[in-house]
Amino acid sequence: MDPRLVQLAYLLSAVLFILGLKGLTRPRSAVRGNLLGACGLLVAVVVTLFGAGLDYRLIVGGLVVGSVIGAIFAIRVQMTEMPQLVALFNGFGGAASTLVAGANLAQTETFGRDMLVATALSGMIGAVTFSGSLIAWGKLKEFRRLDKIRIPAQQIVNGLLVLACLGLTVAMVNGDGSTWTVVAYWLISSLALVLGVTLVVSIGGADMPVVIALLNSYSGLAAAATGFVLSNTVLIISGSLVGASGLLLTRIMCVAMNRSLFNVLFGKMGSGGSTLNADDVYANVKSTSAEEVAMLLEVANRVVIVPGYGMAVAQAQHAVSDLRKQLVARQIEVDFAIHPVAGRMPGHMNVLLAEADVPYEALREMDDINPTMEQVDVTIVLGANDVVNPLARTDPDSPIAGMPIIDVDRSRTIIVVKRSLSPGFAGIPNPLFAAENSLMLFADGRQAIQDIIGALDAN
Amino acid sequence: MDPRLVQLAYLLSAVLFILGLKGLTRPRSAVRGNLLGACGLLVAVVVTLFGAGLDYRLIVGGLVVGSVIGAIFAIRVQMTEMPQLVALFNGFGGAASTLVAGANLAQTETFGRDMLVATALSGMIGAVTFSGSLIAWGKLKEFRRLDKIRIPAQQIVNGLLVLACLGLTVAMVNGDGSTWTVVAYWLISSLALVLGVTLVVSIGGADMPVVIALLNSYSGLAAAATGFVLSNTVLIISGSLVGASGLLLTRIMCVAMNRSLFNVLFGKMGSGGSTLNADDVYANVKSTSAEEVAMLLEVANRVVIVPGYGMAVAQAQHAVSDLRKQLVARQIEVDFAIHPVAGRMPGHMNVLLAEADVPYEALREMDDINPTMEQVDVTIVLGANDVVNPLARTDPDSPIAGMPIIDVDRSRTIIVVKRSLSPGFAGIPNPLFAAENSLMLFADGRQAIQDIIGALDAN
Amino acid sequence: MHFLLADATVAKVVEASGGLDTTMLSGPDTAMLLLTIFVLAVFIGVEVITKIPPTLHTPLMSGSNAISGIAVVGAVLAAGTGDGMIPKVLGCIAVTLATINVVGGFMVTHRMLGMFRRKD
Amino acid sequence: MHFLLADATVAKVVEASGGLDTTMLSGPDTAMLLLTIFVLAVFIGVEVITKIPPTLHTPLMSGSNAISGIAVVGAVLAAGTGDGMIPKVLGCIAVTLATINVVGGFMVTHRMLGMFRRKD
Ligand SMILES: NC(=O)c1ccc[n+]([C@@H]2O[C@H](COP(=O)([O-])OP(=O)(O)OC[C@H]3O[C@@H](n4cnc5c(N)ncnc54)[C@H](OP(=O)(O)O)[C@@H]3O)[C@@H](O)[C@H]2O)c1
Ligand SMILES: NC(=O)c1ccc[n+]([C@@H]2O[C@H](COP(=O)([O-])OP(=O)(O)OC[C@H]3O[C@@H](n4cnc5c(N)ncnc54)[C@H](OP(=O)(O)O)[C@@H]3O)[C@@H](O)[C@H]2O)c1
Repeated sequence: MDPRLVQLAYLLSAVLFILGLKGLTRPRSAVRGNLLGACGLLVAVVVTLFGAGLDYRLIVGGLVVGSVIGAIFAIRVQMTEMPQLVALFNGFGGAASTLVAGANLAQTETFGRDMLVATALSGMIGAVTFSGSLIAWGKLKEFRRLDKIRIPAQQIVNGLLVLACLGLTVAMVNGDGSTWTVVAYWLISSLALVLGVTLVVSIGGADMPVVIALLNSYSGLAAAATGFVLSNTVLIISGSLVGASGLLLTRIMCVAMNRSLFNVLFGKMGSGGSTLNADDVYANVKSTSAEEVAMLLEVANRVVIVPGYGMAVAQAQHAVSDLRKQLVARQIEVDFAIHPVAGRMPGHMNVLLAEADVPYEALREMDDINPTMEQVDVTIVLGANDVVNPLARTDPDSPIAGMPIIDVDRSRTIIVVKRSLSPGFAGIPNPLFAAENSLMLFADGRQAIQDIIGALDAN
Repeated sequence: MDPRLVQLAYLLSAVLFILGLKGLTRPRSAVRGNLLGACGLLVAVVVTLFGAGLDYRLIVGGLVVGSVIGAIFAIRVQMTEMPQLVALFNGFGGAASTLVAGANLAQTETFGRDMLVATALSGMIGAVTFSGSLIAWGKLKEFRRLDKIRIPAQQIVNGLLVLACLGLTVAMVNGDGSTWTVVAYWLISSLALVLGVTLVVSIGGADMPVVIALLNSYSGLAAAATGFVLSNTVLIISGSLVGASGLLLTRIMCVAMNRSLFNVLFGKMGSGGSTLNADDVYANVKSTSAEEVAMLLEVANRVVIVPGYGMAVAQAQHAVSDLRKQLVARQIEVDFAIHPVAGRMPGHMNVLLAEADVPYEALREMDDINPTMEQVDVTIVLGANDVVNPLARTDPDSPIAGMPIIDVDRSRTIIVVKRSLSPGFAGIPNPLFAAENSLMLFADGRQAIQDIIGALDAN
Repeated sequence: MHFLLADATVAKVVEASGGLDTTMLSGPDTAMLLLTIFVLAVFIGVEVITKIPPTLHTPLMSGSNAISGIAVVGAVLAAGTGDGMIPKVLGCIAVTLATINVVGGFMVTHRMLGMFRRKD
Repeated sequence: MHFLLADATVAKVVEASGGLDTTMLSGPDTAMLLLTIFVLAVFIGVEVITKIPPTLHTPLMSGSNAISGIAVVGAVLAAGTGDGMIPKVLGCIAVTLATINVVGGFMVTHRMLGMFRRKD
């Protein structure tokens, strides 16, 4: 095939990726956007297959096996397990970049300096992405062993590993002899594998979404570096799109939690604000029953439901969608208030509720619904905790100080559905539970909502 | 200087252009954005000057003369003459692209095909931009002679010229011998000069803003083509930014007028809707005096001013700003309703009113103010006509049918300030002037507003 | 003489092929052009992605993750043209891993977005 | 042997220098890279400019008009390195015209934006 045609096809593929991302800017065009992106990838792969005289046996094997495995994952996964899946896929992408750069190095004799730098970067970033993503996956799967791993003098170890990688890169670029280059490359990649583990293993499980977005960005950068190695424009363009996307998501999450990225990666949470004693805070907690809640709901005009991580754990999205339908049938206005970092991924609640057929208009963003909370008769807090903790507003010493929250405490009556008084991710007590207008409904999220529906039906 | 450094500097310059345009997305950062763009250009020029062993005499001469002339234009121009100035500058930019491609051709012996195509395009687009812009400038300066020029069988002439240019390009790319190449190049450029004239000369004066935006886009494309000729990335990037900007502005104007670009460039206006007879429409026009208007204003709570092209002609922006201050001092709420194509450039009214110190908040967009027009006590239509013509809504045969308008006819009382009952650009009568709640104040715009202020002071 | 880089070619030649001296031409070399492409693509990424509403952030995460599987292009070349066992095997593993990323990523995003659409 | 374009170099050599055959390498040539840059820049232009509010459309028009004077870079090269009278004179005229465009364009935009700022 004419090399210019190949280049044009790569350009087309890059344009398709861009249009695909543009499609994701509106729910209406999102499905088409995703398909455009997939077409872009198809074009790039097909053109590459026909572009040169290749040995197809291994390729086709890899493509078929990969497709089958990928499809099985995609069909089987539960929506609550999306973060894990993204982490896993991400790691595979990173590993592929490392392997490609390594394979290229193994059979090339002369290298320019630019190229060697790009190769080293590709190996390093790809390997960090791979091992880091696997650890993140494990953490989200709640493998207990991982949480027990403690790296002594963690910051120093990380620093030394980074320095070693960079030093080896310099030595690799300036060295001569292709054996040394190859050895240095795999050394760098191995050290980077270790680095991925030491970086991620001591970050708290609830911060994994931030880590995953960051690793997503890395996997893009690794692909871009591989693009520099192969002088391949489509790798560079799509890699940098992914790099930008991951970084922006990371930033959005950090802003929504009012924490710096540095604090997420290296900080400890819950150190401040320990002066508050849970027993004192919870002295006046009132508990309630599903029947009482049903009675309150029946006479309400406007109800707001605030879902949180607990809704995902309890898989309560379908139940809560049914509850909404019941209430809407009784002419009650029902909205969902979605905090940007509720749950364990950005947009996590939206995906779950969309799965359960809640219409798009009923999902309202925090900034949009907060000014109207005073006119709400009943707020149901379903497995959310930190994102409704008024300490963020009132206690400047608390670890979540300054984090924007959903102002449920301003509504007339608050029903908090959770299993116990145990804290959320931030590990601090929540004065909301003891507020005068709060009632606790202690139960598993799904069960609680089903009981409320039952009680409504009974009346 | 190391060629890589030059390339990096060009990249920096391109980034500065992008950041500059990003700055223009908010009034707050717009000044800085413009300065960033200027810095980008400075970086590119300085790096080019130091990049190679150049003969500086001619360059410095050109730079100094050009800067002085440019500065004089920029300082002297009146804000009402912006469209003309942009047209003129635009033409110069296009001419420069043609000359550069020509100069490069004159001293290069061997050329690739890509390069020849780029050279021909650069010459052609640059020349069209040059002559088209000069004609647009002349039309806006209202040189009568230009309006008299009629091209017989205009569409065919244009078509033939385009075909000739393309044919010559093919011949030039495939020909051999550098003399023929050079001759062909200048032939193409000369034909393109003629094409620029025949394209623009028969377009109506009021459509010149669309033409200027389109030519602005062309001048960017010409620069980009020159960039391909010189393998210069900064020319390509900034050229395509300008190309996109011009095209988008063209589109915005066409949408706001509810006309296609084709109709603007080749269509005749005012052909439809000729059934309406001005005398019938204007049978019941009531006229008023400045004193009466002042009395109406004194008792109003909410006043809206709708400026149009007449405000620019009358230079009435300062007077109207004074009127607003007077009314605001009397606790009357005063807003300006800005139609997207009022005047003769997109954003024309905003610039004039900003010059006259009207605060940003008082300038409201059409879609924003239309739903509230029913609560307006007095609307002053100042030199606007087509943009407030209710026929756009009611008469599907009128040439402005479907164009969104400012719904002044829904306000309680309407004062229309203009010199006569003569029509606006679209050439059709305006039933608004004869509406029951309309009063005409026949006078020059500035004089009328000053009289109203005088009458207000007298009371 | 050319006073400018007068052709769309770059005169730096692989050292392996003999080190031809062509310093008279000094247009942008490929590495700088690729860097320019990288920077522009980052700008596009930032502009487009800041427009994506929070509702679609999870699909964005899995969708852009799928795009990062573009490394499959490099993997195909490695697996198909490698001479020697090592590059081929590395390439083949890379193809498999990258394909999982791509196919799985796009499919799961599609599934997720299907849920959003149902109510439109 | 390289199984991929293994260096940031392009092996197409100016015909004038002798027509070296290097078909074993087939990375992207400069023209294709420049085309890619063009397409990406158009995307950036569209994304950024659709965000500019109507109030700022006149400054946008004059500001982007000033940017199109970037042809001054080419003009400087032509005026400074041309051999023979014609290229030099053409270059010099081009420098003058493009400089008017640039300096006048940025200055008038600055003046206009100054009017907007006063009230902030
Ligand atoms: N979304 C993101 O992108 C993201 C990223 C990084 C960090 N984070 C962090 O994650 C947290 C999210 O806040 P959040 O309010 O959604 O969650 P949260 O503060 O972690 O609280 C979740 C609550 O759900 C309850 N729960 C767990 N399983 C339940 C079940 N089966 N039924 C009912 N309740 C159950 C738990 O209480 P019981 O055990 O008493 O039931 C817990 O208090 C924030 O601190 C945020 O900073 C989120
Ligand atoms: N802004 C853009 O970007 C743009 C682009 C392309 C086309 N256009 C077209 O331009 C038109 C703009 O509408 P418009 O309502 O602003 O203007 P218009 O419809 O052209 O009407 C202007 C009115 O101002 C009056 N006028 C002129 N000089 C005056 C003076 N010294 N004092 C008082 N009044 C004076 C004229 O009436 P008298 O002669 O009776 O005084 C005339 O009716 C639309 O048709 C639009 O499609 C605009």
